[in-house]
Amino acid sequence: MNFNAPDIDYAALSPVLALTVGLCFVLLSGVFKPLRRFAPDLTLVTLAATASLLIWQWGDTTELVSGALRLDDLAISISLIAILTAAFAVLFSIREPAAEQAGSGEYHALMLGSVLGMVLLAQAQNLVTFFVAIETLSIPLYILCATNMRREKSLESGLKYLIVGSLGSATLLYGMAFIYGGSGSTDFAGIAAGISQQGVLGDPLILVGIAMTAVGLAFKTSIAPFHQWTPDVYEGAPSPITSFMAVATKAAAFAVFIRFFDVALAPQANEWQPALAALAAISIVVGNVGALGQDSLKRLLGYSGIAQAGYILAGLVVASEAGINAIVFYLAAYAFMNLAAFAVVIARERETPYGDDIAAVRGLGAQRPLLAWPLTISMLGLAGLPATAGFIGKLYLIEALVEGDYTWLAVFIAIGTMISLAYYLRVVAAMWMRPEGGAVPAIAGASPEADPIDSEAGRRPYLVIPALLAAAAVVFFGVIPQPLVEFAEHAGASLF
Amino acid sequence: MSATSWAWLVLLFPLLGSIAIALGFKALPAKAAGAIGTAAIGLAFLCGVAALVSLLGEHPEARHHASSLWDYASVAGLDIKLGIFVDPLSVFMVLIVTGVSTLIHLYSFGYMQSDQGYHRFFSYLNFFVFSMLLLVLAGNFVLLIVGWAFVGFASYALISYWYRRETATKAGMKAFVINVVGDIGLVLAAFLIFRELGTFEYSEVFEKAPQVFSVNEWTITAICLLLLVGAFAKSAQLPFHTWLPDAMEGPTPVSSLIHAATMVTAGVYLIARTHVLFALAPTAADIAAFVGLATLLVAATIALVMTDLKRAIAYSTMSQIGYMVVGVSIGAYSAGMFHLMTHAFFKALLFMAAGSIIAAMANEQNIDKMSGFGKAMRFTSVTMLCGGLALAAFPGTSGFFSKDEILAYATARGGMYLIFTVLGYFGALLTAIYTFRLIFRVLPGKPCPEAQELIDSGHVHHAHPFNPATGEEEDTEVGFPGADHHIAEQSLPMRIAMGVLAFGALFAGLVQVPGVDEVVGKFLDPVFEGVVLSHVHPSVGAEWFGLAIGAAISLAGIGIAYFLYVARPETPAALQQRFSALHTFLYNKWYFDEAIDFLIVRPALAIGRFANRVFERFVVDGLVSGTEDVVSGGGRLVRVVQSGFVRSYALLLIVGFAGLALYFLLSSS
Amino acid sequence: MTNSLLWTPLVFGLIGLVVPRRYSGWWATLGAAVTLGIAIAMLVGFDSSASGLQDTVDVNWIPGLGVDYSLGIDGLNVFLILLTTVLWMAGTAFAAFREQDRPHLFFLMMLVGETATLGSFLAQDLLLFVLFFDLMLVPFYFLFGAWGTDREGGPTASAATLKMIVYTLIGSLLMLVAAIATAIIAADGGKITFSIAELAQHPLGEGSQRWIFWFFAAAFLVKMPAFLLHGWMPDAYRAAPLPALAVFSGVLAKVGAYGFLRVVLPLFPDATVEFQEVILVIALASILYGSVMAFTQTNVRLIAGYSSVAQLGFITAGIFALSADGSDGAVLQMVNHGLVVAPLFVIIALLVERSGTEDLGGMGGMAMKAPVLAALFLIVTLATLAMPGSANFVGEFYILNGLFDSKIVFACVAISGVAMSAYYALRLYQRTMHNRRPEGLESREINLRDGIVLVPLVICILGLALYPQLILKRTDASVAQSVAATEGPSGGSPKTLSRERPTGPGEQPPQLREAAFLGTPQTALEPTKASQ
Amino acid sequence: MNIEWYIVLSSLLFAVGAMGILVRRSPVVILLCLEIMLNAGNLALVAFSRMVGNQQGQVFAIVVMVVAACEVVIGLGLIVAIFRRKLPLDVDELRELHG
Repeated sequence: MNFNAPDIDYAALSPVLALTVGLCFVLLSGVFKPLRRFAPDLTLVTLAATASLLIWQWGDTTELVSGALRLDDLAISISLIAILTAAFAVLFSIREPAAEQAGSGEYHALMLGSVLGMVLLAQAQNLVTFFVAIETLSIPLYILCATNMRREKSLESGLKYLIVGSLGSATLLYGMAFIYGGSGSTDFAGIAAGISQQGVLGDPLILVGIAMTAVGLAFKTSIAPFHQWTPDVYEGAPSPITSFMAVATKAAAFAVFIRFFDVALAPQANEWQPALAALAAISIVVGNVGALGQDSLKRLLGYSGIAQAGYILAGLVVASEAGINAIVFYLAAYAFMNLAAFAVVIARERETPYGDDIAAVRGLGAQRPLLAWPLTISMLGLAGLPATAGFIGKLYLIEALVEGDYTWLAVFIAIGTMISLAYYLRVVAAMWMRPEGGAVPAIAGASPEADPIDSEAGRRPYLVIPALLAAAAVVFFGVIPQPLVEFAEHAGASLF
Repeated sequence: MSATSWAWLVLLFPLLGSIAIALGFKALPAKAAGAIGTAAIGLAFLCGVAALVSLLGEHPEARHHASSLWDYASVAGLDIKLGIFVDPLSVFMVLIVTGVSTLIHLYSFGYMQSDQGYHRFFSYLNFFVFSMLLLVLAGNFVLLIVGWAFVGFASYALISYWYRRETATKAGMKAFVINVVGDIGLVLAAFLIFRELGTFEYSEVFEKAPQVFSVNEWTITAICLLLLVGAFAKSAQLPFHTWLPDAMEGPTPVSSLIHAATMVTAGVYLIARTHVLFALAPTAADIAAFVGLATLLVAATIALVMTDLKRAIAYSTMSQIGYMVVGVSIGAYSAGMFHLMTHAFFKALLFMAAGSIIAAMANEQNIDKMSGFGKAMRFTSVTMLCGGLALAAFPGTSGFFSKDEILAYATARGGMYLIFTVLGYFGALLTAIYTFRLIFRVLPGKPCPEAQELIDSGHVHHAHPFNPATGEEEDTEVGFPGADHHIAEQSLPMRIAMGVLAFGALFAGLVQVPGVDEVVGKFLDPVFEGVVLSHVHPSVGAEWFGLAIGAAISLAGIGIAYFLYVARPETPAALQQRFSALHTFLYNKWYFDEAIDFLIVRPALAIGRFANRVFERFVVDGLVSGTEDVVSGGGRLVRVVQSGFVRSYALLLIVGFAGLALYFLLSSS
Repeated sequence: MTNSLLWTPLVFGLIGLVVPRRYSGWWATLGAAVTLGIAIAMLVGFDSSASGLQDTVDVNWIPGLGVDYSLGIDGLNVFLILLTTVLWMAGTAFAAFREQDRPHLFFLMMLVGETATLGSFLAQDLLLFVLFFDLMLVPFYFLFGAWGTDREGGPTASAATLKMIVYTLIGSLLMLVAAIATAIIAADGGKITFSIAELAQHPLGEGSQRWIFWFFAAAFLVKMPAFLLHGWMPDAYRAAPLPALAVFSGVLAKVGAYGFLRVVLPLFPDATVEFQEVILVIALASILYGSVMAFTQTNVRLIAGYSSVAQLGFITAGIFALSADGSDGAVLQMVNHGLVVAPLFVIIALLVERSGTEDLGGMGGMAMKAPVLAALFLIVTLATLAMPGSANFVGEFYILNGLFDSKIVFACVAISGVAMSAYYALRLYQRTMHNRRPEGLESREINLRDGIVLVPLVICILGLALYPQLILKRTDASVAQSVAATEGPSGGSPKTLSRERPTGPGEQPPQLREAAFLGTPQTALEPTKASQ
Repeated sequence: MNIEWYIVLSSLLFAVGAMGILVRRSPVVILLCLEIMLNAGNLALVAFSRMVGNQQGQVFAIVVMVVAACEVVIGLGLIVAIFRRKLPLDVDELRELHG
């Protein structure tokens, strides 16, 4: 008998491997005291390595692990976004009390673990990998949310996230089971094949399955009405983690969302489109109106994240290549805009007694222009004003929508944007049109358990420079979007 | 040089004068400003004469020229050039305007001496003359409108010249707005003309109109009526006349120039200028005539009871313009223009005299307080008498010939038009009465304190400056006539001006003696050739008959006035008692102001208030705040649902899933 | 050339950030001056006979989305561009003469605003137009919000400004959707382009034109603002800092009207004709309502504000007369109104400085010590009320004449606005300059610096008054072209058509046109004959 | 005996788990309920894998068990942390984050 081992494409696996190895090193660095302070650096190195490996793989499409994973430009682009975010988050975590309590090694190791989940999820082609990846992504986050154990909110957010999250994954799993039952296969191609015989509507099993899968994904991407964990967790979690979650999780989840619906279920598009369109519309409305009265910036960003997710989902609804491009573009833009915002929020959180309350940015324009500008730009960008990547992103989405005969959804986006101005510009106004300070609010995490104030945080390069970089990127891609457009087009093209 | 180039110069000088004075208001000494102003107009007059000469040099038929400087605004088919039109009619007007203006500038030179706004005054005055000439010389309707509006503005500026007086500014505003209404009439007329004829140029319009329109067809009638709106607003004919009496707030020279001699006659000129159109719309012409007649009578009746010297004269102006309007509307074009000329002389003169007296009264204008100026101010009273005689159409004076010629023409047309003759003569009677009412009240009798002071010390009375309309104290900054006053007796320029006009008032009539010379008629008639009515001519005999009646009536009127105000001074009071209702009615000027206030002003303001207080607040803002409330309400709802109970989150998640699943299952079956 | 015109202000603004704050104002003024110079140079080089675009720039900007960076100048925008540069020059100088807090930011925003505005005038790519149209708001959000004045008993500056932004963006975001829809439907499956010229080649179907028309109309009408959509105006105007407000109401309002001529008429002719009367009604409402409000207001800013509502009503009416002369008048009137309203706000600033209040009640008798100021103000006032002899009159005359031909009733109603304008404009002048001086108001003569700002503007007004043909001649060809699109469907009576010259007359020599309309009287005969 | 019964059973389990999460307030019990739900999924997977006749389902089930284990561990860890901070072990008391 001759045994022929499966030939493994190490090149294509290399990013995942790199991440795993790096993860182990970081974890170990936590064990040996002298190495501990190098954990962040190690993490960054790992991320850099992974990123470069991914970029090395840019352009060619490979099926891995007998079709369980698929490394293509979509996966790569999404993974890059996730890694970028993670890198920023690492910088934000410097001097982060949460990181110090959790023990620097574990903290960063967990973050890398989550990144690993994302990278896998972006490549998932099979229900099993899909599920495993999504859990690998979530479980570290559950912990990370709770790492700032001195703050009650942190723990609460962790537990909430865990409970609701697990409920979500349970639903997801159950849905997967049904789909498997209905189609007789766990990998997307097989599912597509299985379904295409009787069509989605034919088999109630598959219907329920799809519904449940949609719920699970909608939950991860915080689409209303599965969004409720978002504001609470965003507010409770340590800010660097929030910034990481806000962008990376969405990106990864949308990747598999795309693979599952826009590729596997594309033939049945017009059967699930209306449902997702409705979800998109709902979360656009809920997110935008929810953010209106918020005083906590992180909460505000949380709700705005819900709305943004709605926009992105709209791009997914049309199930066209243009739509996918738009999504990737928008995710990238969204990453930059959010990171810029969070950098500033974190800086102010550490240097003022107001925590993440909007009062923390009052009079920022006069006092700390280097922080005020990034936040301003990111707000304008999120609001979709011209000369920012946000505008181009919306433009891209709307174009895709109109092409896909979902003009009404485009109008929804327009209206949503209008509402959103009310709260984005409120932040801008606070920075430029208000005197500094104000009474220290009770809610703004300024309870005795509050973290020590670092009055220099507003000048720390590891916060200011990322903020400036991200803001610069927002403007740059708003004025010269072509590179990012091509980046997105690659991602879309790699699927068909 | 051709007539047109002279005409351009006529326009140029006043404009330059105005600009020069305005820019040099700091540099120039007061006297210089006055001198420049007067000189500019004088030059304009000379150029006018030159134009006349060069025009007379041509064959009567060829005496009309158009000339244009540049395209003002001509695209998309509209052809608006900066062009003028010179023919006997316009030159005739030019001469009157510039001639009278020169004299009035001269008068103001003395009269306004102690006013601090001297430069402003002369700059405005020159600008007015420029605008008036522009109006007269305009070669197309658009430019006419421009001139029309400019004179309106100049009149506004000069009425509210003493702008610290609320009364003055109000009066100015009133005059301006009513004039704008007139402008709108003209503009609409222009649109209609353009719509039908595709041009604004006089020459083309008058040439095409007869081919395009048939007599009395609605469009041409509409055009003429719209033109009339403009004409009436400017010439203070019913019901647009209310601004004229208030315009007396302006300095007296202004009243005499703008609101007697020139601007207010623009309406007459307009009708004469567009006689071609009116000939095509007899109905409109008749309407015009009747309005003129009505104004004539109404104004005369009011003038009978006015106690304010200037206002009384103002009403007489209205009524005289009534005559002119009647004239040009029924076809007595040259007669109407002739009356325009003579009226310019004697009415300007009357105002000057009145001004001189008012000055002596230290701005008091109430005739009840005046008397005995005959002794105090010889020159003034003599000239005033000349003016009065002319106005009352005393045989041989200018007014005598001009007025009666109009009426004679009416008689000649006969039929319905006899009404004009009859009522016209009745008006003449009233005219004579009120004219001499003024004269007898002011000149003879025991001198009033002011007059006495003048006689004794030869020194003009100085009251503490106050506003004659309201009696409130002037704040003694600029914007009131100045601390000391100037009367003709003490100022040569004023005497010259008044003297010349007095001569004109008495003897200007002699150029148009029926059957003898008829200079004006001969000069103007070619313009009006070609329209039907210009061929109606009263026989010389008829004219003399008319003159005879006129003479009788005017003498009768003067007699009555003498009887009432000199022989039996108490009778007027008795009459007042008798017909107190009638008196109050007349004294309140037939309640025109009140009516307009009630019909237009109040409603407009009410609407404004409604818009402000109700509509803006509730509808417009409501629109905004309403949406705001909906949105923020949604926000509150979302935050309520975001209760913080993890189990409710779970519930919502499951509900959401149920909904989704339900959708799929339902859409499947 | 076009590029430098567009970007000069921005560049100056950015460099200005490093200029010492004492000089930042002057630096900004210099920038505005340079821009003005370029604009004048372009006008000189402008070929008035051509109806097509000149000095065009066309670069693929986002090929992925079919968006081009294409600019160009034609009769429609050349004078609006000049107006923009002139007013910005004045506004910046006026601000530079005064102490501003955070001057760097202030002038940066001013200049960014200029670039954005110029962009929206220059853009020949539908999407680029929308982009600049929205971008305009950002700098003014900062200017109004951060340098505005909070009103006790009223909203704060930032609140008022927020209202304005949200309000105006409602329109422009819908417009974004509409623009994209236009391109995609026009392309149907083919290569997507947003080039206005190309889109005009294949107009959309009736159905899609309808809703797209309204999305665009919404944007433009709010911007103007038109009646019922002006809710944002009062608060914003009361909050805004006057130099910024001068340019804002002088120029930005015109972008809306310009949009109709540039985009709506050529691209959606059928819908335009279909909804002509609806828009006309709105325009009339704006005229009447604006005037009525203007003569009952006592806040000087709002008098000016509502008067511009009325003025833009006229402009809209002129455009939607859908006749060449109407639109010619509209373009002329846009420039005129810009030229009067900006100095008006400058003067208001001066009045407020002198009287310390914005309420007419607290003003009066200022002419006394300030004859020069009074004279300038008087000229501006007369221009505002469209005194015959002013270019404004010519503008309104053309507008109303065009309207009179197509929709006589509307014209007659609209013209009543003229009378009202006379009243409110003169009222403003009298109540501030004339009558007695209230206690505590000390009247000063205008000083040299303000004179430097004000006098040139007044000279522009006078110059145009003498020779409006300057503008009309250059705009006519292009205007006619964009109106031409609607003439087909509108099918006006043979009379009006025979007078307005045949469509696409760019290449037609004037005498031909003359010939075209000299035939009018004959054609004019039939209907009139019929009428009796 | 055919597949329906398995599906019914598993869905019953799922429902029970869900209900448990909704009605119980102790975090520990809620974790248990989550386990039940996951196992409902497992049951379904195994059943289906038998139905469709390939092993993928069973592999999946095994993986899920691992994942489930992780989740419980985390959960318990968190509960301990909360307990250490003397916070009430009642999910309804944990609502500082809301609105």
